Amino acid sequence: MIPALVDHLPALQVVTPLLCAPLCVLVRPGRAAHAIASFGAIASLAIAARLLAEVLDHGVLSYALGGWAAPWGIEYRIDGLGAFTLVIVTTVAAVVFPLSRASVEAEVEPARRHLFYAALMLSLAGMAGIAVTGDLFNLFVFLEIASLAAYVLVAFGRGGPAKLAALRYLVAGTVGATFVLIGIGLLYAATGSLNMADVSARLPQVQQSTALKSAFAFLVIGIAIKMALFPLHAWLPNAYARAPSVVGAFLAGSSTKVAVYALIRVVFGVFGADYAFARLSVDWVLLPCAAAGVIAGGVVALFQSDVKRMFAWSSVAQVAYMVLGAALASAAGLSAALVHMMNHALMKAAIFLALGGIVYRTGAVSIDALAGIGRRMPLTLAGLVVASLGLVGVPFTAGFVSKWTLLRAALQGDAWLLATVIVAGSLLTLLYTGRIVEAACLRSPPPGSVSTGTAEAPPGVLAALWLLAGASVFLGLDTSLTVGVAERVAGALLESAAGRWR
Amino acid sequence: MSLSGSYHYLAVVLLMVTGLYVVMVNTNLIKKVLGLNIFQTSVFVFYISLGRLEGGTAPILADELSRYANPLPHVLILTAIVVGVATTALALSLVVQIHRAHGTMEEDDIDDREGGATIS
Amino acid sequence: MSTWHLINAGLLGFMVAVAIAVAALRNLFAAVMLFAIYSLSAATLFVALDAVDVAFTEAAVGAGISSILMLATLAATDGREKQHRHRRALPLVLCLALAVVLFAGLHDLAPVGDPAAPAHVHVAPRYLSETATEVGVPNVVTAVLASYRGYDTLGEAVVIFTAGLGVTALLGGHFRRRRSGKNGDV
Amino acid sequence: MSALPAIAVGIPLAGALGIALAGRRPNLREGVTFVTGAALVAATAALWPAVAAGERPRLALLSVSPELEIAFEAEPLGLLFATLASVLWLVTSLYSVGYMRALAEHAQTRFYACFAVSLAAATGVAFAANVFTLFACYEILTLATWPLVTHHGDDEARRGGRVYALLLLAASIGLLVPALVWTQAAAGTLDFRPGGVLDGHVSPGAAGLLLALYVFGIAKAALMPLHRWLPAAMVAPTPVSALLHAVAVVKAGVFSIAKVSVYLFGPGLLSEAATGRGLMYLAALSIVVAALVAARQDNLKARLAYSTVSQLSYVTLGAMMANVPATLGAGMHILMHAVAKITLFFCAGAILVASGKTRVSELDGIGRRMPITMAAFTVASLGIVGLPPAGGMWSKWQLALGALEAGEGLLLAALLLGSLLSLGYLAPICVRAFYRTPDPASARTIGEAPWPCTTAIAVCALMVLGLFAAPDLLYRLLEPVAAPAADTMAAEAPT
Repeated sequence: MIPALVDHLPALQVVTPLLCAPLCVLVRPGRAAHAIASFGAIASLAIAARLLAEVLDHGVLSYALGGWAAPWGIEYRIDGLGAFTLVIVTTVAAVVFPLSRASVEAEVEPARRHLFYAALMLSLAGMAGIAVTGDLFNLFVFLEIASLAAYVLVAFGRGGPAKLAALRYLVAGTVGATFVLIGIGLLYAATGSLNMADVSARLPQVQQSTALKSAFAFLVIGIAIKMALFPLHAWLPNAYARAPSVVGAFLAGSSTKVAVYALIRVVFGVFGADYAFARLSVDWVLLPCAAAGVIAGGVVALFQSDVKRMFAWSSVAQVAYMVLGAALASAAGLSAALVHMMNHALMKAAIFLALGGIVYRTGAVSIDALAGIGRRMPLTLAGLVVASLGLVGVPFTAGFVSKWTLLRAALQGDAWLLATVIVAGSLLTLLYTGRIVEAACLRSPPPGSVSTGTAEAPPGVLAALWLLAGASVFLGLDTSLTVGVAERVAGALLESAAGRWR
Repeated sequence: MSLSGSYHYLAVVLLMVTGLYVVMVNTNLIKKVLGLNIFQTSVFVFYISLGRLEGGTAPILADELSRYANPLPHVLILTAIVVGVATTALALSLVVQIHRAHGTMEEDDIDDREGGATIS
Repeated sequence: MSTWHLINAGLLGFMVAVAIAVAALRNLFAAVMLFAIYSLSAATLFVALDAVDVAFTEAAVGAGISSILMLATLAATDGREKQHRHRRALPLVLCLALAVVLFAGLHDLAPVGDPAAPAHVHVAPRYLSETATEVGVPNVVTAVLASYRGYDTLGEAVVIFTAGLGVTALLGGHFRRRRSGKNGDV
Repeated sequence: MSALPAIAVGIPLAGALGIALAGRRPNLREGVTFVTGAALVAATAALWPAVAAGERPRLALLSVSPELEIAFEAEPLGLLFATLASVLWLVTSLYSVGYMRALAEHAQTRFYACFAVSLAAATGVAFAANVFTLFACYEILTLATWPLVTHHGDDEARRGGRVYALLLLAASIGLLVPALVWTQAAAGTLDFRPGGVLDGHVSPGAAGLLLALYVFGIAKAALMPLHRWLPAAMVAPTPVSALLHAVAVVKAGVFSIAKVSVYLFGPGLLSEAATGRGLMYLAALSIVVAALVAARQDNLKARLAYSTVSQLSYVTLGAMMANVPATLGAGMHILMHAVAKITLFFCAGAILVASGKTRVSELDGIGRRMPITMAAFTVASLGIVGLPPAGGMWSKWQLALGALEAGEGLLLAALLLGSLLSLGYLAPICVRAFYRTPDPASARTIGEAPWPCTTAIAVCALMVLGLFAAPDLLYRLLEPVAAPAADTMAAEAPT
């Protein structure tokens, strides 16, 4: 890369997808827009990977936008946590966008495909913005860009139900964003600054303030809505289930992860673990919510007959796992949460892609429609099974590493009950995954369907599916990229926050 | 704090709660969007209150003045207003499409029909 | 209580009354009109709080564009809200809890207008003192908007673009009767 | 040499690939199976001299994270299990060819490929150098055998497969994973080491809980009440029942328990563990109850399945008792029971192939039509009961000695009662086959099963007899495994 460009990587991370969006709209035909979106996603991944390497080598990167220094201008500030999140989001995008054209063409009408790709790019830009910014209000703005784009993407789903799901998502999301805005306002009122590092440095002077507690509550609740933390999850299942499959794959893989990032950033980065946990005992709220979410998400998923909804509910449970890890407030717990962010992103994106492939062939994803699919789409199903086994936590998949690190963290904190919950959640996952595998492999296809010969998912979708499933297996065998990085990131995050309040 | 200061914040709280209550309770989709707007506007009032400076004037520099209101909240809220209207526009187009598909804007009715559809 | 306080309290009280009326009214058309009045009072309040730019925008965008959009939507759909079987208890409890948390936080802040408030002493003074030399625009709001925090404004533009894209995707081609009005607005 | 255990695991994997590639040509495909089987036997045989000489060839393949390592190591207990599995696989392959072709089964390529993968997993369990590797291979074994259990693809197979997979996976995820995490947290390592790694790191109460997690988490050992999967798995084709549910899968279970007891807990901690006694009595109960249930089964395969549940608990019981003779007996019984039980299953399958009969009550006089098969059945029954001249006698002898040494009269009684009951449910079959008059209508058409089946049966029956002559070899091999138990006892003796 050209040296001059390297300095501007933080800005390019956001600007690249941002510029691709209007290009997608301008070029119009779906294929050209697809090419641009693919380029945007892959370029974003390259930038994110480079940023992660830079951050791990040289520490935090700061970039002053417009040349105005930190508390006065907007600062982009990338640490390990941000770069790690960026890599997660852009990886999902870079695999899903280029390879899933056939699925988009099956589910989005021709006249709107360029708009669809533009919305994907805007969503990616929004998420990238959230992960790189070091300014609270700027965080809100990018949260809204990502969210608006997500509402639009969900609305691309077929018919009235998708629109209703999008509107409910919009209402919940806007309430969440407004809560965040209130929280930011209170923080600003208490400290006079919007820059995260500056706010964080000034907080000890006002630590007794009730306004600070109130700000914390609003920020956490607002972000919890955005990440669909139980019991604020009601918008998620329908939104993911009724959106086009590609949107499900992308959002399930990225958007909740970015919200988890925001939670960790605010709780650990801005307020600091001491304030949040020792003083406010936020774990007494987060841990029960997360535990309930793990169980409730799993139980409800078990009774779904629409497989997309089943995995959307599973997302509710999996997000709860991440929060559970983070709320343990230890280095082990935090790194478990980060590891699971990465692993779940890959697995869930793979699952939704597989479902997209099945929709492409059968037009439906109810359990009944899956009957006998194992014989007709063996490779697609195998990919789905590999990813689902990861979700269960079978060894040699990334999911096992997630569960292992989470259980480790829970046991280290002597949280026996939580360890039980983690295990129970895995068992629930086993049950609903088992339903799918059994239907697909052992039940005969419904009488009316075309049952002769094999008809796999489109090659691109299949490739993307296997790329992600393969990555999840790889991350189950070599964890230096996940556990290794996550432990460093978590350590740095706790260290920087430690002692500030004394 | 004196009453003269706190009535301002009390009003903000009342507006916010009213808006949120409408969002949570009403099942008419347009009403929900209205509630969302009331809710957001209350936050705008809160921010702008932060910018107020006793004895200050609007932050437009002039030689004879020296005390100005804090311009930063104004800037933020300008952005927030635009974000709000963008959200409203999107929400309303969704409402139009929902009405087109289901023939109603009442969430209850749609849920009833959908429930019926899944059973049959 | 000075005149300023009287005007303020009056406007705020009026806004609360209007908001409750919007919540209670079942005629959606009337509710939308009242909402326009609510926005206009907010704009007036912003003038009283020395935020003229915001007031202008709120009047144009909040009271103007939003109301027009809602009226247009009403014209394309139904005008009345139906009677419902609501569950009111839980939302009420949640709202009250929220009110307590928020008021506790707000109550703890410096009074409105207090020059010693952190917001007036930390970042903002630099904008006021340096804008003239660094940016050279008399309106500090414009200077911050366009220069110090210009990046937020870019984000704002992206938000509009996103919403416009969404509206086009949803209504474009399907909504010929109203097309010009809609797309022009956003 | 140090890579040999890992290579042994890789051989059947490569074989599975070859089988999949050769799928369209049955003779080539079965040829690949035999070559792979022979190679695996050769690999395990090559390890014997070194292991007997006290070497422990070990290779760390990759490390998933600093605490999770995939490594393979050959030690006596594992070598015994690996040898057993590989030799019997070779025999089973011969049998399968006869069986599958005679019944014209569908999807034979998938069948042979999954079989090879299962063997790789079983070998992996045998050679695992730490409990994480063991667990990973154990899970793969479950997953790879699921297509075999549900091979027929009908409603019954679906139900059986559901119980099979859910029970095994749920137990391992729900109990075994927490046990592993706990072990890692307490001991700081997951490695198998002589004398155990947990001693001194956990209190007796915690050790008791942890032991219970392991014993129930390893549901493949079919300790009651987690035995339900084993009868359910009988919907599988007979070669699967024979090799997997008499050898590879269930033996992987009891072997894992033995390995965990010996190399993670160690005899010292095991005798202190709070639940140790309770688990022993549960195993004893399991021996008796399963034997009683077996006696009531008319379906031959179901009777054999419950017999397996009963016999597996002998091994669990031996491992829990943790003194020298009991440990030796547990190790030997893995081998003795496997050879005898696979013979019995082969016979059941041969009867099915030759006559279509599956019920004990239909077997009147069948011994006259299928003399080789039923003679082998009788020999193997002796092996199960533990009577000379079958090898089963030695393992039961050692287990009984172990119970005596532990001073547990009740357990000794259970061991003897279990044997008596097994005589009760196996002898009538032999009597019926040889002394009752056959149903004249069907009898004429029945002859011996195809020659590959009969040959396999004969080979196995001879092995049952041969083992009677070879206890010394096993004693010498397993002595180092039991050595820490001897040390513990020596240390306790003066006090």
